[in-house]
Amino acid sequence: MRKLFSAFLLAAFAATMLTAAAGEKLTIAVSIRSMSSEYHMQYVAGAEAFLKTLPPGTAEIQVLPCESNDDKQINDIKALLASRGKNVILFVDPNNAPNVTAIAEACEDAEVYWVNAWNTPEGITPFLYEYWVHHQSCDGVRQGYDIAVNLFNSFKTPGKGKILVMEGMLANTANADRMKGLRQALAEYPGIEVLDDQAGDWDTKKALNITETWLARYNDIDGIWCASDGMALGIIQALKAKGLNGKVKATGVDGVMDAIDAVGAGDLVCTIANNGWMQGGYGVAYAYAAYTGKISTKTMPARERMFYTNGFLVNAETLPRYRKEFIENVPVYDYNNLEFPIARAMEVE
Amino acid sequence: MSNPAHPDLAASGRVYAGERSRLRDNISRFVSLASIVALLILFTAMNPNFLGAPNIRNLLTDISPILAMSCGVALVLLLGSIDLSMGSIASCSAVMLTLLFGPLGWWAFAAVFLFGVFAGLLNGVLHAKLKVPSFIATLSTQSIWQSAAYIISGGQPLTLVPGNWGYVNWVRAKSLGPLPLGPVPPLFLIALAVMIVYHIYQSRTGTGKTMMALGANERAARLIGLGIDQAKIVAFTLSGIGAAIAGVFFAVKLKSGIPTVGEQYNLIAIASAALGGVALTGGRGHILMVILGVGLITVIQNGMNVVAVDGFWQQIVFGLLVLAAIYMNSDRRRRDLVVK
Amino acid sequence: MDKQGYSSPIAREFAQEMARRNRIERIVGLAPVAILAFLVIVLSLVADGFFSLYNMQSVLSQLSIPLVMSMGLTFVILLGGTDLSGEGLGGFVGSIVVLMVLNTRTNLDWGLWAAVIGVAAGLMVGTISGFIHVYGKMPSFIVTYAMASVMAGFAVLSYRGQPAMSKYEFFITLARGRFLGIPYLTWTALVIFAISYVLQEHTRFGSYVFAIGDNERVAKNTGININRIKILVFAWSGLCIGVAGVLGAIRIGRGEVVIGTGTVFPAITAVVVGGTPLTGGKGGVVHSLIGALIVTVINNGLILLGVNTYYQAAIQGIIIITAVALSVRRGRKVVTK
Amino acid sequence: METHSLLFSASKMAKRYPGTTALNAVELEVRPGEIVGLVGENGAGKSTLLKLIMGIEQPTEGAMAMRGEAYAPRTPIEANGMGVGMVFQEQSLIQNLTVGQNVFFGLEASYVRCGFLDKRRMYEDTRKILGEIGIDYIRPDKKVSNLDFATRQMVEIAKVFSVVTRRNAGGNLILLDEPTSVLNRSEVDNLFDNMRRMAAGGNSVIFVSHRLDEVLDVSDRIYVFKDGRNAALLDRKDANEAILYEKMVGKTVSGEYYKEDRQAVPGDEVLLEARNLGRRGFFGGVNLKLRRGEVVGVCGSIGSGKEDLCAVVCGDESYTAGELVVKGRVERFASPRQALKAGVLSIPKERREEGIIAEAPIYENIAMSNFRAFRRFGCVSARLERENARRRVDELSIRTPGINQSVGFLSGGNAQKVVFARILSSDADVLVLNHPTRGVDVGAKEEIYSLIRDITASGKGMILLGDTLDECIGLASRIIVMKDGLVTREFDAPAGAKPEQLEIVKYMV
Repeated sequence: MRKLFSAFLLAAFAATMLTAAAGEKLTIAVSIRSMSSEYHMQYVAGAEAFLKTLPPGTAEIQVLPCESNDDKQINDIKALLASRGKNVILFVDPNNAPNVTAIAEACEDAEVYWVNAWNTPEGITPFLYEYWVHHQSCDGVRQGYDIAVNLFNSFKTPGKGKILVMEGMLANTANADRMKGLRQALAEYPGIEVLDDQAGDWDTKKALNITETWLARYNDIDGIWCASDGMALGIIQALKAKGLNGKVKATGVDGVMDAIDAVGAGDLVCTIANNGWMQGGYGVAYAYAAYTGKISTKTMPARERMFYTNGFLVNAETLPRYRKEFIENVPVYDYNNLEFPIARAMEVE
Repeated sequence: MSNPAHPDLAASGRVYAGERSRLRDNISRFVSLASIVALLILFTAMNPNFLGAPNIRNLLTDISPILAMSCGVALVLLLGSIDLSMGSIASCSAVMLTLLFGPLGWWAFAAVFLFGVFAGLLNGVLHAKLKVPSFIATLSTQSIWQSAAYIISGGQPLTLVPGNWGYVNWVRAKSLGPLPLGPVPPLFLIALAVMIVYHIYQSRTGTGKTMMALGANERAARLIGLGIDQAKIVAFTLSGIGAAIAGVFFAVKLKSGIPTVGEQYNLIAIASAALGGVALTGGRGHILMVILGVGLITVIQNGMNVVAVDGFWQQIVFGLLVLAAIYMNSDRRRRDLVVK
Repeated sequence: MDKQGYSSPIAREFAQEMARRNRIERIVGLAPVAILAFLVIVLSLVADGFFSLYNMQSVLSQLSIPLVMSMGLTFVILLGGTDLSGEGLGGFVGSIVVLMVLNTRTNLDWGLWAAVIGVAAGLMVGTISGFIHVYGKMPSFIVTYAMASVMAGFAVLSYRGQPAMSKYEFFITLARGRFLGIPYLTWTALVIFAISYVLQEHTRFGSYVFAIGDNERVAKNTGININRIKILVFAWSGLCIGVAGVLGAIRIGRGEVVIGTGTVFPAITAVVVGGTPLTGGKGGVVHSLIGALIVTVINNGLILLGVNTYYQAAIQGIIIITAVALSVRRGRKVVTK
Repeated sequence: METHSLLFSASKMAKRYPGTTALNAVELEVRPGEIVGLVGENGAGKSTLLKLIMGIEQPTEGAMAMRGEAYAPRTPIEANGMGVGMVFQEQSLIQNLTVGQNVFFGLEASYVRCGFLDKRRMYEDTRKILGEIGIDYIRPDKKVSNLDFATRQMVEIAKVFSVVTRRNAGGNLILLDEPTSVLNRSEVDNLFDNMRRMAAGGNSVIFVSHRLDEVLDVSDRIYVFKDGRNAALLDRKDANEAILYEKMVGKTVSGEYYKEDRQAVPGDEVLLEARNLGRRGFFGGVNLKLRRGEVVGVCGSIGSGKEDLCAVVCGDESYTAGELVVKGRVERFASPRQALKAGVLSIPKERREEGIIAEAPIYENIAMSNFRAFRRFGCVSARLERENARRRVDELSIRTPGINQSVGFLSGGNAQKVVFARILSSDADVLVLNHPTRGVDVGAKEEIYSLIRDITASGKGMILLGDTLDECIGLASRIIVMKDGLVTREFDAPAGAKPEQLEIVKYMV
């Protein structure tokens, strides 16, 4: 009996860790890769900003970190849907594009409104599903292209030079899109020669190790194309160790605070602030609007169901404007104006 | 041990103190059952939907891939060895399945099964014949199959094109022909079948019994005339098959072939088998009990979402619950038991 | 009685047989050093820039974290156990250290005290793991696996999703500075190696660890307090993980949980490839130094050769399995688990 | 050297294990500065007595005294504290530590300054200790794993000597259990000089060896043990090998005990033949023929190679010379499994470590050597296993609460019967019995002997390593005597015309 008692005791201990108890209150769920990803936590901050605009007590936020485990993401979402009945809305940044189908089917069965950010496989669109409110994304391919072009033009002789390529996690959708953009840029700039291509797995210390080894092998590098801010910060550490920061140009994506400072310091040519706050805030706003019936997926215009949002390319020139608009005075979004985040419609090929 | 050092001392240490009937063995099994029941009661108290039909279906679906892997690794743990390559074998299988539906149709499942056999066989031969410690052998084959997954998929996460959905829609079937399944998903039935087949193989065939025997006392098993190398190779092969089946489950469930989908499941599968009463030092354990360990871990993971454990606290609560469950499961009665 | 005083030709053959087996044992013991030499020679011929001063220095600084982790792990593996807690504990220590020095998020500035507190935290968690493993009679594999998850959670909780950037001057110089051509980080790692060597060779603790690993019952019968030694071993492993976490934070200048991820299995591989078998009782910290060098050189070499990223993992796996297969005793009766 | 007070005395010492009596009312006295020899056949209780003196095991009855005070050690450390040290047959040195670390293992306190071990001073003291027994040519910083067997033995002796003389140089007791089995002549002489020097220093030595010539060479008085009892106490001057043999062997037990009348006449079909069989370093030049229904006894002392011969025949070891022919085919077994396929199966000596799977239930253990026989539709059917187990348990009268019981819980005798049941359930017809009645109670021994008769009657052949010489003679129809790896003599032992133990012992020792 002693064992059974201690089992129950232990379970009660687990209960103390819990916060919200279930109830009719609306749950705003945000399914992301991990709590330690600064960019993904911007979604959560955006959702909280939206929550403030609602009368207090109508909803609470629940974050579902999947620790880059695709199967866990779908399991967490299904567990949430099964336990909240109808009063839940969902913002998802899928760990990998192909999982969107399973998420869509789960939400369809549970009749729960949800929005998707960043990745979706070809042919899988909100138009196929009634409860999939919208798919928003920055244009990963164009971002890969933009940072590449920015990098090439920052060289002593713009458009000519030797670069190294630091990929993210192999076989990961975000990485695949940005690499596609880079390849487009390379096609347009024949003068650029790629010395080597390695994968840093979005991990700062791996990027640092790789860069250190690169610097031992190549000494006439003009720039390093890097697929994320996290890895870029590792690259900068390696460059600083050899006093090459600023001389060897580097790029990043995500607009993480430290990366913005690095652009200011001249160590980073450019990064793209994807403005997770706006993506998270408006994503949840759309889902909430559908949930309250303000909008209906049947009558929404196509451009509101699949659209690109603008990333803010932060480089030396645009930095002051970015600081003014986003850092000095944090933007206050009017979540009723659902048109605001739409940069341009996503053409469905 | 490397040196026998005066067996009299060693022998006196190994005297089995007092009467240890097999019932006492079973008590530890019921403990993991008790901890599951305790958690079920608690989570349902906090959110009644936890035991609702949809969430039962979720629980059973989530259990399936881990169960297939855990039954496989349980056989390897019975040997006293370990298998760290299951994650990559599963990822590789998921990628292969997604690609092979086009050319092979329903035969894609068979092809992936054969891949599982080959991958497991490779581990078994490396360990049994080359005498490489299983930790290193399977850690190395893990990176080999991880590379294979990248190469086959061309570095892209593969989507199961809608054209091939026909092969996977059975996953969402609510009934098996005339028989209504209710909350039991088809995946779970397959996983149960795998568990039962592995249990029967382990407990009722010569090679299976040899696995348990050599895990308890390899020297004696050898002298009794049991096929040591054969049992090891078969154990690793079955573990490879379990991993491949888990890979198929991932691909079919997520409708995708992601080359890193199985990465995190190595340690979860081993922890589940250990929670199911399988000793990591070999020779003790029961395949049918592995489902208790898997069930416990799945209930914890699923429950934390149902009762809305704060995102920051999920990993902490998971670790503490695993520690508590293992504590209740550990065999503290036998003073002479050396726990590494 | 023949000339050497053996009672029969058989006895003389037996002595020769034993001498032969000893020779083989010693040669097999040297396999890791040979493998390291082979790798260095091949790479210096094939990969240009391998032997350059800068690359040697970067190899040395990349060596620091796996070497420190493998020091703690060597003693754990000598006991026949495992310690996976580094995956979470390393990140935890790294995160809290950056939050305590001059950084972008908090207004604390405790300077070097932060590193001391971090390492002390590692030591404490290691002791707790040891305590649970010994008195809970629970396999060290599972205890440290669960502890890794708990500490990873606390790491992320410490900076609540906003990793801090360290602006502490001393850490920056530590990350880049060199003394006699060797990076400061590597000096720290070598200090930990030296301490471990002294612990292993020049203290009672060291010989007791070998004894317990070799045959736990013999050790128990000679009256040494086995539980205390085991807890000390896990405490030392926790301390080493703490130091690795601090070094990780210094190197990337940020405090986040990723400092610890993916550090444990390469460290275990280094220990085993170095020549300390997982069943314990043999090997030591010097072997692990060689093992850590092998693992670091392989990674460094693969990047220098510009090997396609998809193939790197496979090549690494094949090299490691060959290295271990070469240095394994085959014998009919040898039981390898 | 006659001094009235005794250094060590043990009276009415008894040690009973469940079912067997290893020692019964044993008396032993050792005067200071004396070397006492202890001889007796295998299983006569010599090692058990040493274990009681060393505190490894506690006596069932009896009392011991050391320097006049009561002495009842519970652990070897306590015994060391009281000045009693023992050199074990199997070495207890830690392979990976250096000689110095081993000699001072557990006793490093005096060399530790603020946590650090002063290795230099420790190694100097080690060199002195090694010097005391004349082996200071061994470097204290050398790893034990790099030393050869003989050197390790000498280091072990040096260690015990240093531990024992730690408190006071004289008045200690050192137990040596078969120390000379791996030493060559010069090393043995060196050992004897050290023993004499120890004795001269007021210490006493109990020297156990199966080599009677050595015991006679070094001992002042010699105790002879037989079946766990004092058989004789002889002064050195009135003892010689012949008397010792006679005392050791005592009256030959009546043939009826070994069921001699049921000794089968061997058939003419040769089941197994060894032609000049040998294994480098262990044994050589063995020729033997085993016919159906015949028991071939192999006698010899420890280290005579008889155990390695068994290991080769049953496939546990490979052979490097000669041929092993089983049922007419030359075989080279890679594993005991292949040997079993050819019909050869062994009963190992270490029952608990090598003969049974302790955690598995009885019915599984019995069926383990022949799963195929219990197969129904491809699976091993538990019902058939249990049926067979029930039959065997009754047949061999195994005392057990039930057939589901883990074998680990049975007494020595019953566990051995389970092993026999396993052998019978397999269809092997050449059985290699390695000390089948070792550590088994007298009642069970008799049952095993009649069991052996039944087995040979059913046409199976057996190679037997008798637990005692007497057993070998009683059961076997042919006897081969081995010494130091070579066959020294062969005897025919038909029922009724058994050779005398005396004749055989001459070739054994």
